[in-house]
Amino acid sequence: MYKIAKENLTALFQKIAAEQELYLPVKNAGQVNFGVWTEDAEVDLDTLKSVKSPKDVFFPQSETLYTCIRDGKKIKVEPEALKEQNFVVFGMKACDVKGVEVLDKVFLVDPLDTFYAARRDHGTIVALACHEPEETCFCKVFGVDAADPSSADVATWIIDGMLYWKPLTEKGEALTESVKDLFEEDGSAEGTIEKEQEAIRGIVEKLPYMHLSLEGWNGDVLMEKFEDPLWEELYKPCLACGTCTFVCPTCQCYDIKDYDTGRNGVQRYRCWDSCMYSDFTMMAHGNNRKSQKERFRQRFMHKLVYYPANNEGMYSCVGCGRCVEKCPASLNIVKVIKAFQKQGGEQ
Amino acid sequence: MQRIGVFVCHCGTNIAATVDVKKVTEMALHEPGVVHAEDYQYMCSEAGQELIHKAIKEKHLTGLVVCSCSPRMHETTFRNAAEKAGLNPYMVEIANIREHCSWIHKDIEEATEKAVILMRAAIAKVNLDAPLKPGESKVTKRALVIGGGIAGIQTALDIAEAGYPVDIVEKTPSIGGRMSQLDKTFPTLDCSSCILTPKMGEVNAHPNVNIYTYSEVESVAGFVGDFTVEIRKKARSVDMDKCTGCGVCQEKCPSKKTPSEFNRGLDTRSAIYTPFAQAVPNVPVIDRDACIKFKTGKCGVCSKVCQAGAIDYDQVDEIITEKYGAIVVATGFDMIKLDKYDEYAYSQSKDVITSLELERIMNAAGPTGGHLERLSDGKAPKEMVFIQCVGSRCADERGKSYCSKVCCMYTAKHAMLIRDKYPDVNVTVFYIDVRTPGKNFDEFYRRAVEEYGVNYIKGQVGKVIPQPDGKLLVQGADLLDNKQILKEADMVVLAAAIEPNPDVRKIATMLTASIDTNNFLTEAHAKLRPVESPTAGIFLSGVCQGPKDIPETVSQAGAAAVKAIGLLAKDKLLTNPCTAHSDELMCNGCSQCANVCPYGAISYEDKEVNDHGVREVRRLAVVNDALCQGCGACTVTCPSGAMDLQGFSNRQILAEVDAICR
Amino acid sequence: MSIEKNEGFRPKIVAFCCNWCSYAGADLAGSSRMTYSADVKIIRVPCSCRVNPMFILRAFERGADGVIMCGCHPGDCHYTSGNFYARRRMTLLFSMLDYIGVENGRTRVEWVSAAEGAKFSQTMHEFVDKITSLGKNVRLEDLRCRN
Amino acid sequence: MQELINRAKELLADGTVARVLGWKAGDLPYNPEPAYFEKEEDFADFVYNGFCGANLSKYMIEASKLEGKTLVCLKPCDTYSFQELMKEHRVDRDKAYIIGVGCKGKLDIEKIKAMGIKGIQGISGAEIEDAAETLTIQTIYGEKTCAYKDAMLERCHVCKGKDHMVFDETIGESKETKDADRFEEVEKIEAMSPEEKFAFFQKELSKCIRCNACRNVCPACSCRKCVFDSNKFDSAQKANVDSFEEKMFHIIRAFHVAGRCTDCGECSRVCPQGIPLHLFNRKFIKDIDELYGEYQAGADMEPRTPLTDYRFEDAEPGIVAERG
Repeated sequence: MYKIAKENLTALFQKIAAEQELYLPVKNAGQVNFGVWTEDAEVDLDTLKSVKSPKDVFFPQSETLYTCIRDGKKIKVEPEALKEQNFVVFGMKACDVKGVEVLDKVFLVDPLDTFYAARRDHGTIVALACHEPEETCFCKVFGVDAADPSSADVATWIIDGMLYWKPLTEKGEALTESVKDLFEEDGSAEGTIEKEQEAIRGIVEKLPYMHLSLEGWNGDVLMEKFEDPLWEELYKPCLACGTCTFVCPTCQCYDIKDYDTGRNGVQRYRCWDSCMYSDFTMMAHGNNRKSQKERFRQRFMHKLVYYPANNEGMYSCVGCGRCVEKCPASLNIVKVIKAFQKQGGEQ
Repeated sequence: MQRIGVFVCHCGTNIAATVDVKKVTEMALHEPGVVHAEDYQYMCSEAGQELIHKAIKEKHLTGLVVCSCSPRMHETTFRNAAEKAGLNPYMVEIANIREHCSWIHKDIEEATEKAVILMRAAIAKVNLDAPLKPGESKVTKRALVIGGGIAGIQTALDIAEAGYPVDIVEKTPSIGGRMSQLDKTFPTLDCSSCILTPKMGEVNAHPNVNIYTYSEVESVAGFVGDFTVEIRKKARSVDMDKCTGCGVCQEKCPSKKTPSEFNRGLDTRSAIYTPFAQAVPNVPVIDRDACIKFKTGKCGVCSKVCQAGAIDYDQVDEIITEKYGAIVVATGFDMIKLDKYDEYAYSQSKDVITSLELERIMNAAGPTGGHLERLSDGKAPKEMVFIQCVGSRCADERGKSYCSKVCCMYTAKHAMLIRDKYPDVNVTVFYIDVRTPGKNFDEFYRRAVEEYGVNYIKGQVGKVIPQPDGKLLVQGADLLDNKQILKEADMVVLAAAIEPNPDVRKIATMLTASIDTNNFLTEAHAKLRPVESPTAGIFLSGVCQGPKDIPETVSQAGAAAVKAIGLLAKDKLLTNPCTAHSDELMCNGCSQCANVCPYGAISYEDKEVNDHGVREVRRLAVVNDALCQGCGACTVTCPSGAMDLQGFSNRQILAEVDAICR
Repeated sequence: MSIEKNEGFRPKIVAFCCNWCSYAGADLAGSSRMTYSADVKIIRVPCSCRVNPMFILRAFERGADGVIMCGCHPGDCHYTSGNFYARRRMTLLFSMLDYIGVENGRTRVEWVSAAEGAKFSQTMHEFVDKITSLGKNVRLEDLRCRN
Repeated sequence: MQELINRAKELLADGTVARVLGWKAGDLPYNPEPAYFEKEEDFADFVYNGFCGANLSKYMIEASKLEGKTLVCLKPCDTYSFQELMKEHRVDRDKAYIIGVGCKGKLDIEKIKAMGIKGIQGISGAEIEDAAETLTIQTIYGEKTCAYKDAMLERCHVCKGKDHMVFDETIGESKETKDADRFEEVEKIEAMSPEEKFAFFQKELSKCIRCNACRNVCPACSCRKCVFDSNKFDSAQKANVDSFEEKMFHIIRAFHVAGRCTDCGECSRVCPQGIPLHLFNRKFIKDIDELYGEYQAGADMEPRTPLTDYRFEDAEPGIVAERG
């Protein structure tokens, strides 16, 4: 176990960034999002949640797939190069790391998404435990331990002005090796961390959403949930914006579009899509989800029913609570789960 | 994907001398959709059009780009050529590589590069062109002539003679216009009213002509073939049907202090008046601003003396609504105001007059009974000075930049008439140039100089100074002798510039006819369509289009009539298919487009739509194709982009932008 | 504002001209052989009120360095009122562009009648000079369109 | 609030209205959601407090299509939006029973959180009845307080006034909250150099994730199909690929609502990235006021808005360069 004083983190970032790209929470115009580290970036490790999840480090909001260049009657197709350089994401929370696992099950199965796979291969995740979880968090419901981001490459904790650093994988070890001379070893660190973890878990117990029950969502409930009249009520305040999907660490839908550059020809790119949008899955004949109710239902059915049905019961929600914070109409997955629960209770 | 043919015109050397037409043709083949490209000497020629025909047939073209002169010149030519070969005429776009390229650039490489870009933009546009079909609209077989001067009278008579009903709207109480104020006419010196009065009688009596005097156009709606016009018949206070025109009322009217408009304010008239003896209709009007009855409620003399009982103090303005197929503007002119020309002492001395005032003085029915005399003291003048170009050909903003065209000739006329009638009067004319282009015009002028001894001095007058003894000191320059001239005169006559009545601006706005900075109505083409306004169905007659003398006015009046007759003779008109249309699925029914439509072409209806499977009744904008003129104001107001303009669609203009910025 | 510093820079300029006045004014400039820079490319629109702010932004997106719109003089619109609407729209759009930090010389509106060939040519001269002095438009360009 | 509930129940019971559009308490102290109430028992969850910032007027577009009248609770500023929507025929006045509800300024949870207050369990002082000056916030990390004023939405500091523009009846008192100049921020930007302006907006707009929350919440953006969702202009959507696109989107969006935007401030309230979007709209409002005369969208039913109107003597576009 290693540790480094918080005030020396800049040196650590410098050292990492000297070798590879470093993404971490950066405050820009008042908001914290993951961004590339630069000397003048305002790193913010105190804000619990970045506005957007860090999923775009692996699955960018938009990326070019290939470019078609026209020359007279000939058309040349130039595929976009895959990510070849290593990079580090620092400061991901346990829920966000779990979010990447959710994405993996979509993009790393056959057919393999080569763009995503290349980024995953080259990225090292350094996760940071949540010092002060908040009322919008419900990660525990989905089996995430805010105190122990154990599925990252490196797990870290900030305790009393010290960052504790624990490599967990080969990638993590390699990264540690390259910056080791900035660290001090701490034999008693395990104890310190355990105490911190206990404190975090204590807070988690007190949070209002952490005891949300998922009962009734597992098993063969597809048709029952799909046809439930409750959706008719739930969707009504929904404005059909894409905020929930765009801040979500697990939403993985994308659209593929063409951009006519006028000179080069056409760039084909993909960008995040949102099931809340009226033209989501729009086809030539029209749309099979005609109303906002159907689109709204799609999002939650996907997260709580379809995805788990295809992935050994793993939900496509990690309880980060971003949708809870950001929905303009104060709708969110918690309200949906609770509404069904309440209804179940009454029946 | 279209199959586009590109044709590059050399226009002799007009284009080919600065644009490498071969290169442009070759570059065309690199563009998407282009399957054929060729260049030719004169695309607009019979042979050029034959090339288009052949290519359309052989290459099965679906669109054409002609790189040539301005579309304002030959777009119609090429559209017609395309149509003859079976292609929709709206699948043709013009790249203007002459006016916008070869004529303004000197460097061949630069001009060629630009021509290629302009061609690309046109190709991009054709790629998104859709075949358009003009709609049809009806023609109301009735014409309106605005203005009852000689231009309006002639136009009305010609249209009426062709068998179509015509209405004349005249602002003043009588038709006749400026010509009725003239004494003699050049170059024949026949009496103006002798030739005008019969015309006035003729038009008044014509069964197809209906005259609204003392009336103004209130509003104009509609479009070519189907105008709806509101005419305000101002309250005349005299019943037109009852009045016998005996004139007793005018004699007895106690209010006689109003300056006479007809005599240019040189004398006065009564409150109830006909402007002049030969007025048509010979029915007086009561000038309510001058009438004692209207001002104080007491009087009523005219009513008492009228045997016919025609006086009606309670008459009110009447609005008549009438439909017309064609409108002819014949609003004429007036002299400019001379308040900015203090140096000529016009406002200081009664003996400095304008030429139109001189016309009235020379006229037997004028304020002096036709005697040439000084208005200040009634003495006969011995020395007369005429100053030309007062406010015409003027470099500063006090006057007009243009030549008023009639002044040189009428001054020669005045000089000649004076010398003829009063041989003891010396006449001096200060001029910049003497302009006499016209049949027998120069001969006329030379007679003034050679036979009548009129003293012409090339030079301008700097100042006219009234002297204590009542004479006028004229300071001028003789440019030929290069000397200053000081001349004492008894009368000075100013050839003031003529200008369209400023009110014509209001009429032009109602008609949506364009107007230039001098308030002359713009013709559709300066050379080829001089009597038509760019606004369809509006024709121009007389000085409202530009300065003219009487024969020119009459011939233009006839030409305008012929154009109007040509329109009225049609049973149906094809409407411009480049109109706005609204995409039902995107329309919000918010009414913003209707707010900006100048033609009231947009209305709303509740309609059931099927929006990708969602069926609902929605409030939707509907464009009336016959009313829409295709300006596009609605398209930009529409936030959703539901409203688009055919022939100039959003995507087409964007494609042009893209092609240019490529 | 020296023009020398941008020597060799050839700006891309899009001119939207109304069919009735300015396009005809440009034709007159042409038939009167009044030269102006070949950097100006004209797009014909039926009326200045047809010009959507999106067109102007699109031109900048595609790398135009200046956009000028010409229409009939106020009061002379072929369609009576089109240029009045255009005037308000463009005033607000230009003000917004200025507000977000786009140099305000990059956009211009000029009223040019069919009779003002000389004014058209003069206006284009001035505008090209202005844009040349401002140099390349980098603030509104979509980088994907660059190469 | 009780008066409001009682009246709503009454109108529902006597059949005047078929449903009530108001706010339902959330599961956190600060997240009430817009909701319909159709039955007496639904009102257990009805709430109207300082966190009911959402402008319900836009929901009336859909509600106008429903059978019967909808009772809608509108704050003073919301009524401007409603009237503007009426003007544009997007809502049906006859389908609405408007209760103008009082307003003492609405709260912005983001502002409270920005003070470092987290783990919120309860908030007192936000109820509409007590005119509390201070909010008391219970958190798992202890009790915190903050001034009500400091937690207010930006828009409430520049409030247009507490008069309802359109209503059937009003319930509840209001309290004046205006304590700042509406155009102060705009003026500050106007005074910047072009470089500073560009940097400012570049920084703010670079956060935009094109979630369309600003657009979809906006009562003026009521298009059935947004131009950015259609292929009419080939305008890309869904994601900002290049920094140009976010500028294009926000400029055009502001332009489309210019002269129609009532400055309700919903765009800034809902932006997940805290972009001060009202600065775009307010710039247009300021320009319109200065150039074409003071104008408040939604204050009347005059069909012509500043951009669908003109005067002969309007300023020329060159004025932008002249005033520097």
